[in-house]
Amino acid sequence: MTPLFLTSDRWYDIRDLGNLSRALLDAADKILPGGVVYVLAALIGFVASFLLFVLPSQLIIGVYGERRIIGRMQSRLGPNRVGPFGLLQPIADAIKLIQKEALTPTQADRVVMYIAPIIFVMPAVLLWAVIPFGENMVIADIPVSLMYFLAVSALPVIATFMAGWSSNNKYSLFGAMRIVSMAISYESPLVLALLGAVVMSGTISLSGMVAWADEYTIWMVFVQPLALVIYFICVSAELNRTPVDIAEAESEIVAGYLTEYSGMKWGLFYGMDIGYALAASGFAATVFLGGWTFFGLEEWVPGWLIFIAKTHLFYFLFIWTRGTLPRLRADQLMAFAWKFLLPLGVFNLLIVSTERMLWAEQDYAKGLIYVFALVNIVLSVGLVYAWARFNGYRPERTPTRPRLVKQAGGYIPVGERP
Amino acid sequence: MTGIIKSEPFVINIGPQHPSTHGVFRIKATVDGEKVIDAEMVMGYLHRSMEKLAEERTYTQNIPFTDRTDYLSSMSNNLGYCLAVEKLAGIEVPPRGNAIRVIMAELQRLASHCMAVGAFANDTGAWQTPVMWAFREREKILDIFEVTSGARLTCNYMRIGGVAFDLRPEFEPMVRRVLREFPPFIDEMEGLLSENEIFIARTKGVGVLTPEMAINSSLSGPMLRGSGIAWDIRKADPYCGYEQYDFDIPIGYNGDSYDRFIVRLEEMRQSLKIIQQALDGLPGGPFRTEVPLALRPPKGEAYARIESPRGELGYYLVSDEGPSPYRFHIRPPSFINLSALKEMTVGGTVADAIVVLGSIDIVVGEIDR
Amino acid sequence: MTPGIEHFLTVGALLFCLGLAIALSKRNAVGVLMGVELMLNAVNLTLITFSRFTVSPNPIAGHTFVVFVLTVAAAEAAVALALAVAVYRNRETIDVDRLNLLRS
Amino acid sequence: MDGFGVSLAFWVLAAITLVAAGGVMVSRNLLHAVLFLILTFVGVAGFFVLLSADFIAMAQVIIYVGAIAVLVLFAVLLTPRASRDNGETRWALPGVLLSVCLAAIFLFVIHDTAWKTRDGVPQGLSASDLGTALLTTWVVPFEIASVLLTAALVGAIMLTRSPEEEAEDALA
Repeated sequence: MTPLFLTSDRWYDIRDLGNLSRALLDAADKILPGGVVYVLAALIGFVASFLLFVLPSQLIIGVYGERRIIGRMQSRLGPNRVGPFGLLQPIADAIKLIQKEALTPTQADRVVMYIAPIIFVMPAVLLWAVIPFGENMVIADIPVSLMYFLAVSALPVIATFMAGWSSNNKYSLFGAMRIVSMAISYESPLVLALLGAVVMSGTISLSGMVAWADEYTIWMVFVQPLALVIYFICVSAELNRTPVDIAEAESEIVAGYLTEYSGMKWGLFYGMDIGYALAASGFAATVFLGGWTFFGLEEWVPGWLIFIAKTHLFYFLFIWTRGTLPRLRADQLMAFAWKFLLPLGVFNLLIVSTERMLWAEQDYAKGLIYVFALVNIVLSVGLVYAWARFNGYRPERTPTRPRLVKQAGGYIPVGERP
Repeated sequence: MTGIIKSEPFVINIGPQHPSTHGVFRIKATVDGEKVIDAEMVMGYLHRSMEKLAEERTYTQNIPFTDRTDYLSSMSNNLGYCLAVEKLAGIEVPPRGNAIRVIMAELQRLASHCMAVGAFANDTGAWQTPVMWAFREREKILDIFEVTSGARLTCNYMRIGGVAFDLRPEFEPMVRRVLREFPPFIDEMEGLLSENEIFIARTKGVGVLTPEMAINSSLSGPMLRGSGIAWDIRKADPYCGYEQYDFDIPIGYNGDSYDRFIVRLEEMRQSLKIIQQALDGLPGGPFRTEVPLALRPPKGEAYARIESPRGELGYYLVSDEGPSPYRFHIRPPSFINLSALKEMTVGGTVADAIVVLGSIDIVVGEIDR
Repeated sequence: MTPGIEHFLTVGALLFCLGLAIALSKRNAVGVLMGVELMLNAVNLTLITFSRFTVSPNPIAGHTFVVFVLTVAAAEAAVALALAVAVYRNRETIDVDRLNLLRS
Repeated sequence: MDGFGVSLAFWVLAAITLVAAGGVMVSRNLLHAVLFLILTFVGVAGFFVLLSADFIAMAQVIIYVGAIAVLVLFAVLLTPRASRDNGETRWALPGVLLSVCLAAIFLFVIHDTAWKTRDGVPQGLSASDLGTALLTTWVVPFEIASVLLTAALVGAIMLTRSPEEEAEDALA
């Protein structure tokens, strides 16, 4: 029975912690009957992935990093009280949230309200199973990992709906309705954008995409810039981060579906939000930024270090938009998804499939991909601008400065407008 | 065939405890889906019956009241009240007093507009960033107020006949610093928001106020100027020597929340021009004419109005030769500007109602008095 | 012992019959639709089981058929729910018992 | 695909799916029924993974859990005053009896016939094979399915348009 873990001889293969878990499992296998060691391996895998990916990712990077960077954007310091440079702030938050009482409103649907955070947390850990960190450091290298990502990212929508519906509060109902309708309308452009990347690289498995990026030494983002833009907008809609956070729009519906949540239940939602954002940026780094390869640099620098750097580069985009952009209205969002993103995705798919046909005739010459990259970048910019103009986007019509009476020659009577 | 039953509307309470109602103020909105069908405003949570209390106190003791009505622009309130008493008692204010009053009123307009612009961006969703920038600049002005009058928010600096204390030596460099650092801030705010597609999408065409509706509901201030009517009391009925200063009045194009936003930004630039001119030509001499503490103005009434950051702030005083006013009435601009809220919110969504409320820039202390 | 073809088929059959029971017995139109969805799922499961276990030149046929069942199920669900909403708007009820306009 | 793990997974998934399906039948609150339905869909997706049809499993989760379940949730929300107590019609008893008999027949047939099964996992069950099959041998039904989807899309929109929207379009 070959052990479950594929360990490479590279010194930095962190996944196996120096073959510790393998030795442990081999020993356990001799003692325990039958295949119980499978269960043990699964248990260790789950706990390891939770500790390795989810816990540090949103605690240290998410809660602390995000609040600090946004603080700096708003010309204030951000957390620096707890621990050295405020690094223990996430832990302080967690402890504060744990000892806070988790209320349940009287008329609320008690069971569903209790289950909702659990179902919200579970996919956050599952998402990390398919993302390749290094050479062969991927927990579950299934051939359909891209679709697996889409499938698992449909679960938190159900969880947020359950939270919103069960807390029996008008604002929560608003939040629940909004998130459900928005997630649906942003699912189709997301699939179209990823389809563009799949058609170009020919595989729907993430490690296949990384291999493609390594083989043709070009990142998918240069070949498919439009796909990345659409992906970013759709994912920030799925995770409802600003500028698309209408589900828990603080200024409009108090805290949306999270209004009635308090204590660690709210903490789970808040923490896992950041976990999803990291998982989504990890996914984007793998598909669009070439995963753990960096044009050959991965021989010296460990692969997973490159991957984590790219993930946080992409995650910074989420923080940046959260810090600066205002929020769109719900109906504007729907119109934007159906009338702007979807047709753009279809055009993009059209372009990519013709390119793939041409590329296939030249039996996948390496040089041709760079030509396609240039063509695509120019084409994408042109496509977006043309499509925006077609949809009536006239920026010069909205003057950003008011008229001044003296310059406009004295008193301007009522009703006379430019 | 029974009638088509739409999803039945339900009433949702925006306020009194809500993150974006700028104070204790409540809108009972009847909502069908996301659309607002009917909005009913409930006020009075902050009513302190100032007008009745003022009748028991002497004229000078009433000055701190005026700080607390519109707590975001206390200097303008003091100015309005002192002008009314001076008109009632026929007191002359020395030129230095007038110049200091103009500088203080314009500084207060800058600080109040910072708050208005930041809070409005906050309502559209730009979470905290514009507010924090605006507050960073507003701090510099509050420091100036603290140096001159001893308090940051409720300054109680103006007296009948002039101002309480003369300007301290540190005043000049601090105001120069504000004059130097505010224009880049306004340009930065304009860059972040005015040209931002999402901000324009959220505020353009939201809460449109036609000029006729603005005039009929007697609005004033940025609300009126946003709809394209050039009416500013500093130009129409100049007080404290405003006619000497060269400044301009910005007016909007089609009276929506976006226009009110850019009008406020432009007003901040004009205020800087006024402060610059007033500071350069600051006359010497006394800063206050001596007025007896128990002032007994002759029988009669007086109404004085000024251009406060929110609109036309008026004080109506009736005297029966007693030490305290027989009748003390404040014409609050926010209260009257709010009357247009219903027409502007009905028809839009809940999110629009919040944006419109932000664009009106109300202060609840002034509404409930 | 490893699950053979009978195990998967029994689960499929049980699921189908449960779906049928739900479809027949529920009063709310949405409940009936849920029953139908369950039956379609059971059919999918059985198709995949046959595609996996039986000896056939191209076993992928089972998968293609399941893809078509998925699309039909999605289309049918959309239309059925639109119907339910439209009926609700006219009758203010979607109780299957009380929708008896055609009765004499 | 043999060994202890697979049979353990099979029995766990069978339990989850059938209990959840029972939950749809039994639960009093309609929304709980919908949540049980979602659990059933996930259980069936788990079966597909067991039967090495991983593309179909992912498609099932995306389409059923991602779209159809949410569609059902919307339908429940858009009918506020309809009865949400997941009650039974008068025909409940005969319906259940009929399905029990049907189940008996199915089970008898399953366990009576000697199925001629292959031993190993068949090759050619990957997503790319499905893709090639769909676009070569099965291309006609594939196109018909897309036409059907568009028809359903238009039909659903037409059914739920409110009179005001129709009035607006009449003016436009």
